[in-house]
Amino acid sequence: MILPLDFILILFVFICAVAAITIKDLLSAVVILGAYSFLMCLLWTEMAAIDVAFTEASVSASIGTVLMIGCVAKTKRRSKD
Amino acid sequence: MVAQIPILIVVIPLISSLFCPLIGLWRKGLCYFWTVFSLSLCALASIDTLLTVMESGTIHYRLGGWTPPFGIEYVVDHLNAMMLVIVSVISLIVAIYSKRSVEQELPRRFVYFYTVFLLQVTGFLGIVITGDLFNLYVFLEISSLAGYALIAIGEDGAPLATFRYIVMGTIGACFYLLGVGYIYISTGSLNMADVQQILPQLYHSKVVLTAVAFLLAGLAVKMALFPVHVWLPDAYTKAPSAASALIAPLMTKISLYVMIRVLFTVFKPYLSIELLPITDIMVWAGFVAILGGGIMALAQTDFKRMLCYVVVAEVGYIVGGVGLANTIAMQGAILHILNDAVMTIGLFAVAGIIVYKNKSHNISDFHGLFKKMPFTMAAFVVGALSIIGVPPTCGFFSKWYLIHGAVIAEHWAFLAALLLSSLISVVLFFRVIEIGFVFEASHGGHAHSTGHVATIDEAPLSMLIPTIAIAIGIILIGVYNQTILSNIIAFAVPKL
Amino acid sequence: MFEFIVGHYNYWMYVGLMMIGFYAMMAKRNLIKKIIGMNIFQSAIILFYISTSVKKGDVTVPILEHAHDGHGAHAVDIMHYANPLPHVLMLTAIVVMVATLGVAVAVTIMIYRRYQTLEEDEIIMSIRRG
Amino acid sequence: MIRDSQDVIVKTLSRLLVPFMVIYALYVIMHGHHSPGGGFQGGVILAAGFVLLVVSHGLEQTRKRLSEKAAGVLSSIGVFIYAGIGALCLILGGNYLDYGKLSKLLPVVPAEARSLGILGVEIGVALAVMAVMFTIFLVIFTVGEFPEDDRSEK
Amino acid sequence: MKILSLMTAVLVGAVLIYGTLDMPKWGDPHSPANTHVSPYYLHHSLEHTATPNVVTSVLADYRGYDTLGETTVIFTAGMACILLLRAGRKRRGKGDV
Repeated sequence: MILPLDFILILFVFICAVAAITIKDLLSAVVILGAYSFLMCLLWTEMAAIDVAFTEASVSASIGTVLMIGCVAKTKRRSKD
Repeated sequence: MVAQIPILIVVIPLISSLFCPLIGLWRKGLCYFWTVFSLSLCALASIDTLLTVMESGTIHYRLGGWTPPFGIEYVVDHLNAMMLVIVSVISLIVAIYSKRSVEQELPRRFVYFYTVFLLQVTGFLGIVITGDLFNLYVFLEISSLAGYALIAIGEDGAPLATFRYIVMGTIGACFYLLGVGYIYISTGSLNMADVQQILPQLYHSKVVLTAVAFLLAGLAVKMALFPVHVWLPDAYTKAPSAASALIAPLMTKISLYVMIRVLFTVFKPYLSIELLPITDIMVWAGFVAILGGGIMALAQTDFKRMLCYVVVAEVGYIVGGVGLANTIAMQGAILHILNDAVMTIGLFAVAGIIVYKNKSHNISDFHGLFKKMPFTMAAFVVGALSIIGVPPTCGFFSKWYLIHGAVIAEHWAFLAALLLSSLISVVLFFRVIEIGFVFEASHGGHAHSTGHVATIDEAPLSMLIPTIAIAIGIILIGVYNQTILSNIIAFAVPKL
Repeated sequence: MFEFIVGHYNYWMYVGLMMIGFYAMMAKRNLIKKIIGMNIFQSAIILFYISTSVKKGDVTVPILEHAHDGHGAHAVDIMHYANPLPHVLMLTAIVVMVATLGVAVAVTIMIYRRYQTLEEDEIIMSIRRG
Repeated sequence: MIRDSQDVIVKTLSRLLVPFMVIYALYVIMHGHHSPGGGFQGGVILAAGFVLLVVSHGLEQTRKRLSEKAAGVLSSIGVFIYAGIGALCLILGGNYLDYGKLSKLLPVVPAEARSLGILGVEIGVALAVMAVMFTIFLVIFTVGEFPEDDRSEK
Repeated sequence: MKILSLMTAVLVGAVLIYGTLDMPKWGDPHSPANTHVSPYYLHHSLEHTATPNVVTSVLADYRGYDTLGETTVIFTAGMACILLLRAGRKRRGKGDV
């Protein structure tokens, strides 16, 4: 656990989280959510939770993003808020 | 092998739900019989467990053979065992009842409906039987996911109601998870009995305070306590009748059970009664819920929606009864969990029959139903009398104990709410009975001029028999309430 | 005081992250935005749990070394390994998260096919109109 | 919705990649005892392999390898392997999920039997997760390919 | 509506932060979470299950029932998706399932 790295990762996670809920283009929001999951996974690797990080990388960042992209593709890309 | 029966209660519906889609590939109709068969085995196992508990006290079952704080443990005491019997028997009755209704409402989804139905029951039983905080969360999620699916396939507008339910339900489950996390960080354990041993030194810590708040807030969302009940009426109204007959009586009752478990097993009773004003808040929350639910129910013109608000009011009874925190009120509250489950399923079963025959659950379409389906409406009257609290039915007795408890606790506002709620129920149900019965009598001539009226007649036997059985059960529980009280509930009440 | 802040600042970060998700779940009208908020909320809770398993110092992943020779004859120095229990719990929670996501996405698609929109207020308008 | 890609590069590359993904997934499942990984991760990577196949070679090609019906059966079988191993322990006289009792069947000491039990469970989990993830993916990506469902008929 | 949601979120966050004030410091190896139950797993995993990866042994053995529940959650999600989007659909030509 390295403190500066932890700080930087959390900063990025925050930026991704805020961006994901404010961007009006849903496809971008979903992809940013994928980036958020991946940063989360880095954060966990750094906290020695290697199994959780692996699961997050494979489950949430890949399949989860694919499902969300499917949802956006089957519905609408623009959102009002 | 006898010692292994508690695990069978959960594993039988789980394994049979796995086989259900495979059987569906071969014969669609067999799924129904498979569901009924496995649920009756499950009901037998749970009744056997109840008898064992009554004979020899609390059962501990170690999964995987690991000693409790390290492995997961089942703890079955009187309260658990009673809830297990309620859940398994009611789901068996709903399974028997559901066949015609599912065939009519969801013809192509027959197989998967029963698969998810069994998974739902698995989730309910798993929540009730477990003695581990995190395991409870896992099974809570199983039952929630299955519930979302069962509700979303209902009539027009069901998906939106389900989406709101998903959002609220996830908030509730996440709050519960946060509460468990706060407990874990301050104790390092997840086993309920172990946590109870460790926690008393920490009762003044802010972590535990927050943990209590979040556990109760999460459960309040799940049990639809009045201000956060908004997801319930829409979801249960729009659900298919078989699904609402399963979920409406059980989901709220199970959350209430978990609340009792958290308040009096995970924490020691004196935390919520003496150290923190939790029970006082609960009585007032119950007060608000009873009045709020009752008044909202008066405003409805839709039968199922009205029943949903009745459910909200009944949640208030139990929360308030637990909050009064004396033995009599607690007995009343636990007896009311049983009674309310039976009454609600009876009324929702009647609503399902009416939807099956009448294609509508609007009260104004109920004209002359008493003449057309006398047995169904007789069951309805029994259920309604029980909700109102008329003596031979079971609803009277639990309300009696609650009132007695309120008098002992000298909580007059709650007492007034209980009495007022009976009055509101009288108005509610007599309005329905009037439309169904009196209206027809005054226009007697219409009964002879058969036309479209003839298409509505008594329900098919597979729906009617379970409904009548529930109505008889309501009266039997009322007559034998003393036996139930002294043999089961007297031991189930937490030592205050 | 400084010691206290260094020891606790990260909990506050997670709470902030949770609240971003929570706000999105309640305030956003768009259904997919709500799902995104749900995802952020749940993963922030997971982050909170994982942070309880951290041990400062010379700590490595909970995979025991010297496992090849004999049957656990080595005394394991527990200060050397991270706490495995929260990891296990959170594996479960991640899977629950993705399962909820799947069901929520399916329901969203059902809603879109019925009303041709994803904005909650527009859906309510079209329900009112019948 | 999903058409197969006409791009030669995509097709060739994915044809090369998919076997490696499957091998890696099997490694993750089997080697979960000694390195990070296990049933969930491996199952999801397997599902990702099928997703790549769908994206590059189209739905029909993938259906020949794993149809929806087969995926449904596999998901049942996967969970059943898990619950069944538990029930087997029950039959052998232990508590539910007490893998140590498997040593009565297998010629090993109880600790090794537990290790093997974990392996069996992981395989079940991997099958279930793979099948279910693939099913959810297909269900979401093929909405609207068939005639309307019964909801919109009303 | 937005103001109300923001206020709720801030309130919930404030309660959560209030709870963290009494928590053990981040990364404290002597916190209850790190000393009560989990050392048992680290000490005995090899001896009981012959599995060096403690996470795997806890996941599939000590708390295996949780994992069974988790697999069931996944199965439920799959069946739910089929029930919602697939089962109600007419197949071309063939009979329905």
